[in-house]
Amino acid sequence: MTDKVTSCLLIIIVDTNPFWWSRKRRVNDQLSLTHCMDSVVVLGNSHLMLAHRNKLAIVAAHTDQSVFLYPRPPTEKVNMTKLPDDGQYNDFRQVEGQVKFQMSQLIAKDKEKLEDLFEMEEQPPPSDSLVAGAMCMALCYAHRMEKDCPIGENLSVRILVVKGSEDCPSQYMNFMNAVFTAQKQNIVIDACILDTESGLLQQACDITGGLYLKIPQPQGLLEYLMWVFLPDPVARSKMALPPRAQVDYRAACFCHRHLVDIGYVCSVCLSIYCTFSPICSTCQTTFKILGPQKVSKKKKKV
Amino acid sequence: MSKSSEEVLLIVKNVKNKKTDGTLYMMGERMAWMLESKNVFNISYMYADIKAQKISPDTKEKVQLQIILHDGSANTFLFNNPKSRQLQMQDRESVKELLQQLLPRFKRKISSELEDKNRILQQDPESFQLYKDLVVSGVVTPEDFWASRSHMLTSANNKTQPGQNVGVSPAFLADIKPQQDGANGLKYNLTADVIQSIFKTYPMVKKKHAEAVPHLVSESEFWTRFFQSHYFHRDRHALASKDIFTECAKIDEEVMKEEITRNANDPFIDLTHIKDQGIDDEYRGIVDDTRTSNNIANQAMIRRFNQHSTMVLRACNLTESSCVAESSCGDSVKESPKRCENDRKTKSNSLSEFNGNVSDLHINSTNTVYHEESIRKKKRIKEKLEYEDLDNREQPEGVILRLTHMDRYLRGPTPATNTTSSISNWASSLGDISPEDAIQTMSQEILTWGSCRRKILGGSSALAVLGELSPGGALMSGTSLQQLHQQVSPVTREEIKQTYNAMCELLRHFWTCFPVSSKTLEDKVTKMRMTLERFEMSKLIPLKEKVSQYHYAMDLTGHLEEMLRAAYNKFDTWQAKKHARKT
Amino acid sequence: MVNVTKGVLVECDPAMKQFLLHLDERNEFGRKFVLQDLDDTHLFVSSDIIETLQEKIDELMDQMSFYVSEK
Amino acid sequence: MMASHGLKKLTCKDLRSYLRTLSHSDLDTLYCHPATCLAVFRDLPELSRYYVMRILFVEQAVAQAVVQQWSTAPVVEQLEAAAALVELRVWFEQPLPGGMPGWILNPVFRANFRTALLGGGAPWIGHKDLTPDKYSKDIPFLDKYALDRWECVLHFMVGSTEGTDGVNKDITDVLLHSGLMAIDEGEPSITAEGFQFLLLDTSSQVWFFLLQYLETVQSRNLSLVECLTFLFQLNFSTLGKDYCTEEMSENQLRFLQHLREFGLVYQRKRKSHRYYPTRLVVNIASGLSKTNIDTHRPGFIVVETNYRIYAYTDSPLQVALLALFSETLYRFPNMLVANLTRTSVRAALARGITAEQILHFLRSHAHPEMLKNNPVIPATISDQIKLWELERDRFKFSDGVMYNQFLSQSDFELLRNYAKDIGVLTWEMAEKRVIIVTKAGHDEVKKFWKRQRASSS
Repeated sequence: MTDKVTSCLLIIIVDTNPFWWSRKRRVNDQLSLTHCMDSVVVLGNSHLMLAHRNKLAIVAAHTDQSVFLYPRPPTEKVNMTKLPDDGQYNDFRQVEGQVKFQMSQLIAKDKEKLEDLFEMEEQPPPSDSLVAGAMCMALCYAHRMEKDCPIGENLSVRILVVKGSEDCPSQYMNFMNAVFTAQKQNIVIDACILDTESGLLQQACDITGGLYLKIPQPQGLLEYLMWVFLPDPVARSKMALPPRAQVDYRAACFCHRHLVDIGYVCSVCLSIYCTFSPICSTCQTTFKILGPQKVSKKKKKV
Repeated sequence: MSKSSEEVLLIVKNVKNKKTDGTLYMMGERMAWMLESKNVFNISYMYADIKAQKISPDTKEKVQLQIILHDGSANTFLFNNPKSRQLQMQDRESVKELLQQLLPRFKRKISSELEDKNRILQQDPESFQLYKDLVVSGVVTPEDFWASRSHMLTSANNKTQPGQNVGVSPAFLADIKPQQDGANGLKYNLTADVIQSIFKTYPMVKKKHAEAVPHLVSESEFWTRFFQSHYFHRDRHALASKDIFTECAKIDEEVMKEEITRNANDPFIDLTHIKDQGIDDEYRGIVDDTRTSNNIANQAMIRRFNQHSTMVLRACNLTESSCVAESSCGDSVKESPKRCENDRKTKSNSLSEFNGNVSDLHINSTNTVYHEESIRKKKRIKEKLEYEDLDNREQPEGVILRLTHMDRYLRGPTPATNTTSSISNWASSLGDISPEDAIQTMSQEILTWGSCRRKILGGSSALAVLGELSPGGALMSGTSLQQLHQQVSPVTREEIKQTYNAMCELLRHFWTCFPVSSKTLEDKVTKMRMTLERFEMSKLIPLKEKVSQYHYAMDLTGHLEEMLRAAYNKFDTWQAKKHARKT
Repeated sequence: MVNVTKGVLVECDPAMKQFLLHLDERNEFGRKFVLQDLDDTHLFVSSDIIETLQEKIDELMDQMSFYVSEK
Repeated sequence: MMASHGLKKLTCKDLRSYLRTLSHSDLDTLYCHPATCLAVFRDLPELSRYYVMRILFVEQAVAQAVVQQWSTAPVVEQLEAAAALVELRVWFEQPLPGGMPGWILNPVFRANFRTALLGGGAPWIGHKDLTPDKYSKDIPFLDKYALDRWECVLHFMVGSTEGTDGVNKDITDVLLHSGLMAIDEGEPSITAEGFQFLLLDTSSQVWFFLLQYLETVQSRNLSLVECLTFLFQLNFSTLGKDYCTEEMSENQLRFLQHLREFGLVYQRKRKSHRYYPTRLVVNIASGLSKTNIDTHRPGFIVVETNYRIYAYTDSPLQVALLALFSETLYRFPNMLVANLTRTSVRAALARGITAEQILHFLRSHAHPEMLKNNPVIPATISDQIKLWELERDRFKFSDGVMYNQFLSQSDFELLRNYAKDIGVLTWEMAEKRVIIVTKAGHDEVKKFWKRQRASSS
């Protein structure tokens, strides 16, 4: 008999990139940010509903920052959008209220920043979502919660990334570091993809043993979430769930960004090249070994 | 008698086999045994079939001879001459000697290679299946088949040799029990085992044996001398110089000294101060052992025992190669006195008789020897005193990686996406919306938020998703409640496995031809291509048709076909290139 | 003909059964109480002895046990 | 029912087995409130919960065959999950248009469950915004209040005079009804079950007590459904928050007063319009899990492998509880040292307390330092206590009548088969031709035998 009780922490990372969402709205997609947020909150509440020990955190991956939508730091005064008491369980209403308040704050801040920028006539901020940053924040939060866990209790953590915008290659290093950290901490990363397939998240899910799902019908988002991502990893063994996708682990060369099966790797900085070059263009290392001789020989023949 | 024409070399009566009396016949090509009352051979062995013979030891009451055949079976004959034991022994001796002469003549030179191949096929059902599939059906020539399995042959050979050296019994010399030969002499019985042991333990004897036998002395003369030598007599050191073992004795002495230097150089042990007494002796008041042994004979004997033990121990550590090195140590012995010198400083007493011919030359070298020793000593002390893991070693600072293309590096091996070729391309990610428009839309949306909470998920779309995610739905393709191995019958599975095996083997032959650097390879690759096509026709396509009858969810032969396609493509491109070069 | 006897069926481990037989043999309770030895783990005994039997067994267990804790 | 069952093991139902005893109409009425739906949902087996979540938004029946394919768990588990949902009327069978059997979620349950999750219904009773309380109470105060009240009940049970002032007839009634206490010489005194009850952890005690109380509500002219609804709502209330008594029915107000007695809610005055739920009632419905640790009160017991118990407590109640199964060695003002001995544990076992209950008590009150160990209680101790329990039942006695010395095998088989058929056979041995039948069955068998004799001769 084990004397330990297990509680489950679910951290949901939502891509709140306003540019991506507004473009979605422009093309009159059925999916809107508010609908997505609602679905995510309902999933979070469902997770809380499964057992009273379960815990929840929601992180927004924005363009220039990542923010905890719920819970807020205990030192902060609880700010929340007042919602009418309509029979919803009080705890759930609190989650929803806080998330809504923080979201409106986030967008309002964006608006201010944009105005400032125009006054100063500067470059606009980058338009990609900081998913890697949000993942790092989630990992830190998970670590703290694990430390705070009372004696005799176990905490199992998983992260769900709900993402719409495209992968941002510049976050590659941070992203992969976060993924391997998660793998080491036994944290499962799941991904729910709204639009374009994400190679990075595919790898992340594969490495940590999570589920990767690109949803075909955005308006049914909540049902997908409930169906696939509500069961925790232990319960998943009992459920029939979509199969693991085959992940393409092939690397792209640094020079042309083409996927290669076999390439040349710099022994100093591990950059990948599709053709041999005597000097690594990333770290300027020169290689004394000459490349394949055949080319020159052929030329002589010709 | 069917084979009465055969020449009967020897007939021994009163030979029991399986508790019945009979007569043993030794003939030109075989030995046979006939039951007492009958006139047909009950047992008949061709000499060629006999692997070895064994005789029971003399100490045993029954006088027996065992015949071991090549197939591993054996039969035992009991010599049962009723008159006397002496006669039984004689009977046995005669049969034994005759067999000894005959057997080598008939020793069939069985091709060991063929035997090995046979064994591999028997032991490895997979290979056997391949062999049946490929070689017997003529797809691959046996040579090709075995060529790719050469590693198996060699490893199989290695396997047959015992992995462990069998050691030598320390009492092997004492176990050679001499017998009175009636006259004024002793008779020693030397078996092949004992000789082997002697050679193993005393490589010098082996060397001498190789040198002297048979052109200088006969085999028996050699061993007679051996038993007269110091090896067998405690106080016989260096008899006459003419004896072949005199030199051995000298060399042995040197080896012994070398051994001492090698082993007794631990600076933490002072052998000179170690006394031959138990700990509790001191309590009984005996503090000093005043018994000094003056008997040189005793000392010599102890030394001989020690040396014998050393040699025995060393014999079991020796591998084949070091055995060779050991036997040639006679050459290296010349320099060994130098090292002995060093030893002499600490415990020269027992070796004092040795320094007669040590020249003063070596005194010069003692300094360096001392130096060496002190270094060794220091090292040893350091080893004892210092613990590596307690060392406070500073990590050397790593080399800083200097990057010129930082962004490229941080981006990692991610492929280029269609829309954003460079990082955070503002315009492309945004489409046709200006930033202020975008923010405006969003804040508008946030403002009107919260009104439609109950309509978050319609029943119809929920149902549609349910359809997609239930087994059989669009998103669940490839999963089924049953695992594949549960669906496919074992027979089919086995068949697919065999086809895979055979095909991989063929493909391996095909791919080993590349790069095609010679004419033979060129021929082979063309041949292999044809073989592959033949295989596809004769095996793969029938299998595919068969599997398709079961309607499995997965294409079980798809991968096989893919592999074939890849090989064909390679061949085609190679051929195209070849043609291009010619023209 | 059939013989009918009233009593109590005792089920226990073989060691305890042997102990009961021993008690019976030694006339510890002043009389025989085992009516029938059934098999390795079953006995049929007279019903009025049960109380005394239980006491006896408790006594035995007390004798067999030792203090596990120190005072 | 009470004193006569001296060795009965105290059985405590969990929420599901309790709800199972209710009628369908009661259940449907209960599901009218979101809080009940939540409580019921949390108590469902894991698989059932996922089933419910999957079809929550699907308005029509789903084929049973499809549902069966959702899970890869063993079939037994799937059947259990489906059965649990049927028992509690969360879903029921409805044929699909094609005639295939299907499951459909109970519409009442679906509507109110969705309300709990998403809102969009009527507000919960008493969840009205209140003006700030002048006498606002913080959580530590509420905890202390609740524990004091509850310990009063426990003290009353063990008959200690300490703080028994507030125990009124309602509580005595419940205790007597449940068999935890029995009238002895005109005064209620504790029974063996009572001792077992005392060894439970607090939340299990409260849950057990409430179940017993609910059995008596109808006799108090209260509506069971109303009380349960209110109880479940309390279950999901927030600790430290005040709630309003307006909108509550007469019955519920009376129920509230009872809860106040037990310390489950705090109400400053009887007529006060606000009440605070205490930790005893918050989350009570999930209070019966096996691995519960009293979270609001740190454990105080250290058990060492040398059978010694160190208890850092000054509560006479806890001391009395420990004394149930251990021998006290020393008493200090804030601490007690005791020994677990064979005699002391056997004494407890003789009272009907099981080894598991003793271990549960030690485990649930273990000192935080102890909790770091795995297992919490040293294996030697837990094993020994279990061995002491086992040693008590080395015998199994069963009254019976032995038939032996059958003349023929057929006679033996005839009688044996008859005894077996009427279910009175306790033991048989074909080789020796012996059968033993129960005392009750003896007459039947004898009659049968006589008939047989008569007919055959």
